[in-house]
Amino acid sequence: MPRIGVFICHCGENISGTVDCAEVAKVSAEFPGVVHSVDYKYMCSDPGQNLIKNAIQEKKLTGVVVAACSPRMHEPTFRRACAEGGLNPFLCEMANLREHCSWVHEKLPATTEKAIDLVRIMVEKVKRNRPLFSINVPVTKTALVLGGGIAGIQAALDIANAGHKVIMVERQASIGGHMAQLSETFPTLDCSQCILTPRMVEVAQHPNITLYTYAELEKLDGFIGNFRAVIRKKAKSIDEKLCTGCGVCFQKCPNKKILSEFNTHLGTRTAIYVPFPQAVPNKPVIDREHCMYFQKGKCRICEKFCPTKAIRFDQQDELIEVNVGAVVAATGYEVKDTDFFPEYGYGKYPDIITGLQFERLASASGPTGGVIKRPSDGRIPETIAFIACAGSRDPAKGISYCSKICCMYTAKHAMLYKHKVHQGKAYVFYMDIRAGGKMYEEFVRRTIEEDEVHYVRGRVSRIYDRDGKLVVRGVDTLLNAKPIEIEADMVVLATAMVAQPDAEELAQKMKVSYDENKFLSEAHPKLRPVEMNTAGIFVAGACQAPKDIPETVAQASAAASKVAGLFSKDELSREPVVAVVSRTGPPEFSNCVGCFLCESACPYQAIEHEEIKTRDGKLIKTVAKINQGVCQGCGTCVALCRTKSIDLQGFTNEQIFAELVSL
Amino acid sequence: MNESKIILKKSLGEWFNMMTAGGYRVVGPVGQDGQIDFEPVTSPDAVRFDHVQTNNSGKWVMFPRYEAMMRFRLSGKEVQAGEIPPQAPPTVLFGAHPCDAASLATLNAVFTWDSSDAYFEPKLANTTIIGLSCTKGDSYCFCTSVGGGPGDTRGSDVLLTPLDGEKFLAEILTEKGKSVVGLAPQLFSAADGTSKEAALAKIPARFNHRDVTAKLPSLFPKEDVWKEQSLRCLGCGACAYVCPTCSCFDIQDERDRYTGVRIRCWDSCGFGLFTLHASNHNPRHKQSERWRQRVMHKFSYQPERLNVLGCVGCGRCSRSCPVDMNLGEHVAALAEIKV
Amino acid sequence: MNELQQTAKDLLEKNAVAVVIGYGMGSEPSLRRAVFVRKPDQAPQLIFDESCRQNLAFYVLKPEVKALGKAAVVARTPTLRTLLQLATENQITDESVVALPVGNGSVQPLTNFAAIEQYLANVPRGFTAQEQQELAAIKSKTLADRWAFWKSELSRCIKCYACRAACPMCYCSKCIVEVNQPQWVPVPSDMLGNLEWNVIRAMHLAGRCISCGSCADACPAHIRIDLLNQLLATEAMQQFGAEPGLSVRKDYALATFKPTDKEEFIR
Amino acid sequence: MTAANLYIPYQMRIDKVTEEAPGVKTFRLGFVNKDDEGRFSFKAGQFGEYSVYGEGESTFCIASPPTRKGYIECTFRQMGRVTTALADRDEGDIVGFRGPYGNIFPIDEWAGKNLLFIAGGIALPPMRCVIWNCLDLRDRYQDVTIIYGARTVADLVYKHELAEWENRSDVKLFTTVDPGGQTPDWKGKVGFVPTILEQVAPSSVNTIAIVCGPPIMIKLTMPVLAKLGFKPEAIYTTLENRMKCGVGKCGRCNVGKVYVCKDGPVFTLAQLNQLPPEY
Amino acid sequence: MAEFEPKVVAFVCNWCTYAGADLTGTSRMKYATNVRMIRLPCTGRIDFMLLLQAFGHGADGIIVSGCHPGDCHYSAGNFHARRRWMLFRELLDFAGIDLRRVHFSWVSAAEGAKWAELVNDVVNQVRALGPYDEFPKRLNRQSLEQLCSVEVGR
Repeated sequence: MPRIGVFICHCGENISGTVDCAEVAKVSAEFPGVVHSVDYKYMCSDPGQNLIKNAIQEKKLTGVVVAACSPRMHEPTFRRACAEGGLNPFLCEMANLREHCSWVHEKLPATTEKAIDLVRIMVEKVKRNRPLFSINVPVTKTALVLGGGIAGIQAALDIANAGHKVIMVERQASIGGHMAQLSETFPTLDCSQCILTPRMVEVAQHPNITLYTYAELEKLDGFIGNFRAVIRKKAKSIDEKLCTGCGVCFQKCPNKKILSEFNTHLGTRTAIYVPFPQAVPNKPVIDREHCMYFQKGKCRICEKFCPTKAIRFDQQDELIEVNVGAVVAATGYEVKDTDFFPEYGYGKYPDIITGLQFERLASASGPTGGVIKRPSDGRIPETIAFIACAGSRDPAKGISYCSKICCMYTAKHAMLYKHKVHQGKAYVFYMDIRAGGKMYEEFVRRTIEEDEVHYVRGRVSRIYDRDGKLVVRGVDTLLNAKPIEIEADMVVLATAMVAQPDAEELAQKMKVSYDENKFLSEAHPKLRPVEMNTAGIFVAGACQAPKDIPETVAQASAAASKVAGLFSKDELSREPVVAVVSRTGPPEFSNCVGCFLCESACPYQAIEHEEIKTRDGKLIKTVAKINQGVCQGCGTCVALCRTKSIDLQGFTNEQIFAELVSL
Repeated sequence: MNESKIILKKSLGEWFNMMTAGGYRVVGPVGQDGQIDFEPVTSPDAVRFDHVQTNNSGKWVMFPRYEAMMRFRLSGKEVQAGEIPPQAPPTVLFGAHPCDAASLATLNAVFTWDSSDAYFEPKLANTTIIGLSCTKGDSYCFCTSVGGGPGDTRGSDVLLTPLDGEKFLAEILTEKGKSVVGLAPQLFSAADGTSKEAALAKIPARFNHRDVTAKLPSLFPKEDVWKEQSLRCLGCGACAYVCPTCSCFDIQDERDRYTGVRIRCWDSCGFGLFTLHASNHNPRHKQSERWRQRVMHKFSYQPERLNVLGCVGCGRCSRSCPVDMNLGEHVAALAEIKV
Repeated sequence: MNELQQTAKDLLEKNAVAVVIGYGMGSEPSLRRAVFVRKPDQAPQLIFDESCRQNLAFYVLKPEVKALGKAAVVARTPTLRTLLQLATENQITDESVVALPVGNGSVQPLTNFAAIEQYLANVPRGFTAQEQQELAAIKSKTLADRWAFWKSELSRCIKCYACRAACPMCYCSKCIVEVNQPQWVPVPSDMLGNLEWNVIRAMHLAGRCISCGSCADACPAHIRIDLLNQLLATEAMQQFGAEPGLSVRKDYALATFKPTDKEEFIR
Repeated sequence: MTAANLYIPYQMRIDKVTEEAPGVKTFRLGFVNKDDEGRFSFKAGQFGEYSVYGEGESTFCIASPPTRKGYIECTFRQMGRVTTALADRDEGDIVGFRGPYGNIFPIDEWAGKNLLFIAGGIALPPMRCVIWNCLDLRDRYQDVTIIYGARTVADLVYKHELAEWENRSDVKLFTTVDPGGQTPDWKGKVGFVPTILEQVAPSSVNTIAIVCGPPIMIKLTMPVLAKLGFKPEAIYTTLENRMKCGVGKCGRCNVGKVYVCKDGPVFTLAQLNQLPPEY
Repeated sequence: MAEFEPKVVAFVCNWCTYAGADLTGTSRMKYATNVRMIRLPCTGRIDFMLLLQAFGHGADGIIVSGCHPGDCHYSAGNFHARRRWMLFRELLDFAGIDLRRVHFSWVSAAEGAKWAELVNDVVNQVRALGPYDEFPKRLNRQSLEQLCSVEVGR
């Protein structure tokens, strides 16, 4: 029989005021298995804890029940006391006589009876406790940062500056992301590239950062501290070591009419190209889909002119395997294109553009050198209508959320236009103006009041062409819902910010969850905003939800500090309240039948497949195995397991069952 | 003994009443078509005569599905424990067909082998069997192959044979039988000499059980035979649980907080875990081995060790089998194998 | 030879499979039993008609049958669905079994899961009007009558586990009733043991049961346990859109959720 | 236990608990009711049903010799529900015992012969009973040789008694552990039991061999014994089939027509050779 | 004769309802003494079999409570639990088990008052229903002597 000690705390008068503690101790002493039962004024005091420690040794206790306050209050205290007394701390349980009994009931016999029951329940539980030991997991102190936009750059630099290795993977030929495309940034109107490019260079030159551009995550396995990532380095068709970035190749490339992605299709590039002049790394790649040699088998002009003979037409994609301890997902966003809107002509009017395209038009390094020109005829528009909430906050379009940045950048666009085209007329159609943020509201007011941009509160129902003008029809809801019609030369849609088209695929690769809009889900919306539900994977920037640059940077730094925190120890120590799969001898080896229905129920993807093989390697069966580094101990799998092959340490079936039997 | 009398069908109700008044619990075949079972008879009218066979056998009267044998209470380090005395109310098992009556010999042989079973014996001693000869059978019946017959008297204390729709020939076979008849002697009249044979069902013999018993030891190693027969066997316990002679059991403790009982309940050799060792080794790992055990046990081991056949040919196992494992057919097939 | 027999014969002749699991004549004219045809000339043993009810997918997992080699299984719609559900539960691998679909026209061997999925897409499913009526009849009883009904039904349960044995989805090597640390389900076939066993079994099959009815067919006490499964299958379908066994996608209704799941019963 | 009801166990108090190896314990049990003790007797080789009230019964041999009166001992490994509950019992706790059941080692017939005991792992307990029985009647027998092996040093049970036998001049003890199972200070042999048996090569002349161990050990030991000249009639072993009743009724333990609980658990190899391979 | 006092078993998650009940205590709100809590990490851990066991071991009523949707400490345990309960309730109802004896609730760590109210409501409701004698029990724990009247199965 186990040897259980019961320690009843009076908590001053807090418990003993309504519960007859002496009686509880007396009755508890009679429970089978209880060899020691005392009550004391303050169990959490030093003398109280000494009572426990001494009894553990004198009575050779195999389990301790402290009947006192809530375990959420003092469980660590008493578990530590037990450990100091020489008992495994997980052989200590608490019965909550204060919050759940003495404080909520009157001084009645039934209250003492309940206290006795609570003690008995815990005595029966603790009889079935088994010693547990904290779980240690080694940590590989290298972080993988997915995405080289401002979020990834900030996170990478912070982690690298904290002294840890970083591997950054960027899908495009250059890092920089969307921020590199922006003209000026609100609310300060400082030049986006001016503040970004030094950071890009810092990334490239940082001794702790390994940069893979034109690369994507192929596969991610493992768990916190011990991920194994496979990175696909797409063939750039050049030898990066030899290439000096001189630029002769793209000057000579005959295919010059390819629409530039960086310039949002408003400008052109060559087949061998760098996305933009300040690209990092500033070395070209060959776009094989447009390269004449790859398409037609003839050309090789770049190869001929390359002074360092760096062109490699036969280059293959390369798979690189790396071990990392943490992952920061900073894969960014996309914006909806103009063809998403039937009421605005499904993108058939070239002068209806997106906000991002406007950024390129307004950018000094853009296709028009910063002059606002109509894409159709290059004329400077005299009237521009800006339409906020193009797609956002529109459940009918499947996007019910607010894209958050549009109010601000639309104000910025209108202001920039007015600064460049003083006599021009700017109209902004909006639903609400959301300008929460430092100096944001002031910025919008300046746009309206100083730059005389016309703000019209109402939806635009239709845009159509009338003699070369774009007729914008809507309703001004502030003027008694008066219909309004504007003839504009250009319309800028603040199209919704959406998840990357392959966000779902990426989330599945990383085994993290994502929401209905395909944005990655943080572990907790309030308290764990940069962690993901898979331990060791963090999130930064707009891949989690629409956000502006300051927020993105803040989140990136937060993620980086989480990573640095994780990397501050060589080993991760965890409470052993985790699930375990029971094993038996041959021929079954485990009662687990390998149905893996638990797999999809696990919120942490902690369930792995374990193959049981004969000595000569023949597969006998595949059973579930819990990755104890990942498991958080919720027990959802335990409830789901039909054969009860999975159990949760600390809350085992035997323990809970015993509690019920003792009711 | 062996005195024959006549009782009219319409008098049976009165007889039941006298038995109840005499302190007997009367158990007989009651229920709806397709669901006729031996249960305490609450009204004589409810008793069925027209069925071939009940779903379950009446063995529960002597060997219940579950039965508590010991009770105990834990307090501190002490255990208060005591026997739960066997409950053996005087019972009349009415309407048992000759196969069922014959099964008592098998059960008795198991439960009294060397040591006596405190729970079975008093129940058997306190049970009076009023058998009922079979006037019809079905293709599953094979009593005549295992030494029985539709009018076999073995095991019955009184055997009733319906002579026509109205009257029964009552063969009074034992002292116990005499006592229950003695409860209402006025209901019985002298036999008129009509033979019961004409009324009995014709059950063709399918095999000779002595030959089977003699042959089985040499069939044991023929794995293929057993494997082939049992390929479709699901490994459930239906056959064993409806069988009137199957007596394998399990002993288990059921407990509440500090009290508990030790229970004996039915078990079946068809279950995969029946013989599983704690070490996970299982002497009868395959279903074919368990099927062989079932057949060997009934037709070889019990005859050899206990001098009784473990099968009475009632056919219940085959009627209840979800996958049509037909014992009569398979044993007949075994009998055909040349060794 | 009919099409089924011919198909089976061809498969065996081509050594595409080692055994064809099908239905043959049983010991009574009205009875069918599983047969395991291993030689082409035995193919005429195979029959299929309305009396062939057993879900033969069970045998695909039975070790003794597995040992015979690759199997083709004569499959009614529920059997096909069972095969797919077994696939989602990692119990059988693709192309490890050939299904011979019967009851809906041509017997075209389905050699992989994709083919079964495709086949099932065009087969009517759902409960028959009669089945729905039976369920509704019990639902319309008062609470006390439902309790009385099940108490009477379950009192006949002798815990022979024929329901479990006949169910191809009950493939656990150690069933919950055999788990004894703790002893979840009381061993005796008393009221509590029977109630717990049947309720637990129904829950363990919820979202997985493909409603073949084999459990009720197998019950020697003729307990309508299939109604418990039918209820949960209907609910899982209505509440979660769960239709097990139509694809190999892992979409077990109780291992997933929607934030919008109904919860008016939760206070 | 009432004489009439064999299913009611004796109440036994745990007088002593010995940790033999990881998960293996020995209990010394004394009768709570002294009348029971007076009625009770057993012989080497017999077994019983040990129970924890509320958890059920489990079958083990009686591991102490009948020559030591006043108590019985059992040694068990914690495996399932009952043994786990047993392992949780402490000195002073009450458990149940019913028995003795089964046949016996015919030690009287062995008088004047050499005895060779061969055991592996947790199978020493059934043999310990007969070893002590014979040692307590030492002058009736000639040479006594014991070969005992376990997987690792930690897995050897009855370590203190092994030391005692080691020191006796009238017992030849060879302890061995599987390769890799030895500790740096291990002084015994290293190797599997059959190998050690071959090395020790005891004479089969006028010798009885008693073998207990896991199936694989038995399987490999028998040919060695045959090579050494042992006749099947001179080789004894015990079977440990699953049982519930212990008295030939519950239907589990039969090997063919032989019931281990009644006809066994002690068998000669000659007898085993007659049985189907269902154990 | 004293009024029947029901036994109500509450299965609660550690992070929300257990903490909420702690808050009830800290706020000194009173409620009925009839409830006994089983603390589990998450509602996802609450096996439906535990509910059956509670009835089998003498509970007259059951409360199951955890974090509100979206608040789960383990992000989704309560969502999984909700699905399970949804089906389990239907099954219980179908089997004739009175759902007024089984209550599901979300009680957050901030809802001390809700917890007190919930317990009182359930206790009153179950008290009105009376003891759940019709649910079969594991054993009759009243007295050792009564154990011998354990039913014998046919």
